[in-house]
Amino acid sequence: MIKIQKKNFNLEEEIEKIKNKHLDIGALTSFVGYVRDLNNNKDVKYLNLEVYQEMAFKELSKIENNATKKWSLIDTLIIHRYGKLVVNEKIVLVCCFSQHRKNSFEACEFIMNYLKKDAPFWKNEFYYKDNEWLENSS
Amino acid sequence: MIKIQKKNFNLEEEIEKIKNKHLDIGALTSFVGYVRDLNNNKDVKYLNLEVYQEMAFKELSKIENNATKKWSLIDTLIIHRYGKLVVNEKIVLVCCFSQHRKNSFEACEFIMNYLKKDAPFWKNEFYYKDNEWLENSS
Amino acid sequence: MRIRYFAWIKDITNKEDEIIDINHPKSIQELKKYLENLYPELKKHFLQDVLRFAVNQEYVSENLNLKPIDEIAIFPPVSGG
Amino acid sequence: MRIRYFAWIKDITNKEDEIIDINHPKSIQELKKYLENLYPELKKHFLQDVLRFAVNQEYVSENLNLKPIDEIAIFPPVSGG
Repeated sequence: MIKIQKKNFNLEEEIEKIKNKHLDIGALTSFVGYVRDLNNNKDVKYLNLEVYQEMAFKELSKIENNATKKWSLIDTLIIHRYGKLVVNEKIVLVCCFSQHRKNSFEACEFIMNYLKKDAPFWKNEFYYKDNEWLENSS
Repeated sequence: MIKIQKKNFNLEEEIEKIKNKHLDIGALTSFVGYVRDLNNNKDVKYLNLEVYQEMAFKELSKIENNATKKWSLIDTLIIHRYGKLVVNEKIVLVCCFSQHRKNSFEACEFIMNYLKKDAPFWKNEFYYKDNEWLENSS
Repeated sequence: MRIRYFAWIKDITNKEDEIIDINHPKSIQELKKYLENLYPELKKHFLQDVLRFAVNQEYVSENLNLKPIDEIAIFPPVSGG
Repeated sequence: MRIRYFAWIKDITNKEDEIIDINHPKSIQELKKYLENLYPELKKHFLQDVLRFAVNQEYVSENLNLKPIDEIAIFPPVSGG
């Protein structure tokens, strides 16, 4: 499942909603990305996160499908926020549910790597004096 | 932080309690292990999870310290439950908080591998007719 | 043909999107030339080859034939996650 | 010297722990002999070398000198996580 939304999310609620559908799940690896207080050696005030929404859905679906096939995942969840996000807020959640732990670890890292590389989101990071568009290193 | 407890836990609450202490965290990788409905080709009713509590604290602390040093983690959280756990319940949570994602992924998988290998917990798995003490494959 | 701009590309074009109705470009190469005329500042970024192009929400190589109904997006390297 | 048993070892010993006060074993090897006499069923598991020993909550190799104040634990392969 892919969600692209402005609002915050509750990890317990989002995860249990999916977990409860599948009693054969033994392992969940999840990743959460947060807004850090310091970046490029500057104090961060907030991010403005822009998204190309229609394309983000398509790209994340492709990545999710590839991971699901390659690691026989039972279910997945990707939530990516956009808009104004202040320090300490969650930006992204990726969950990979599987029978055993190895597959969920590998799949979760794979999804994060491709999300960082290809998903059309852009962070405009605001410091106290100026702002900067970030680029993920590949 | 290490918690060994009978009762369930809320992912959002446990994670945010630690996250809010460190504004330099950019990445969290977490692992949750659940009781599966099927194991050894038998329908599982529940687990009885036994622990050598004093030793589990010592072993998990060692593993946590090793991971923290090796991957410069900002904080960690390990929760392991014991007692009677039915299908779909959480058994274990491992959280690795760091600045960047690669370290948190590697550290979380490392902690889970050593926890499975060395932490003194034993699962007595109850099926409909009989029960069995499990052993983690190494 | 609808062209969409993202992130700091919008600061150069001063708009989020626009429609090219007549004499629409037939390829990404032609589109680049077209846009360089409209927005001279884009030229150096095209030359550095850092920008990415998507046609109908899919990344494309440059030799695709563009059609009037296509939605084309131009954006800098992404920074999600 | 306190000996603690876990998981299915308890089904063999019929107890969770016990105290050895007089003539306590001086090594894990001696302890094994001592317990084999008390619980003959343990012998085959000692021979298979599957059980693990901890002294004062730390895994040990067999050549450690045991002291009267030690807490020794005997248990099968773990299955946490």
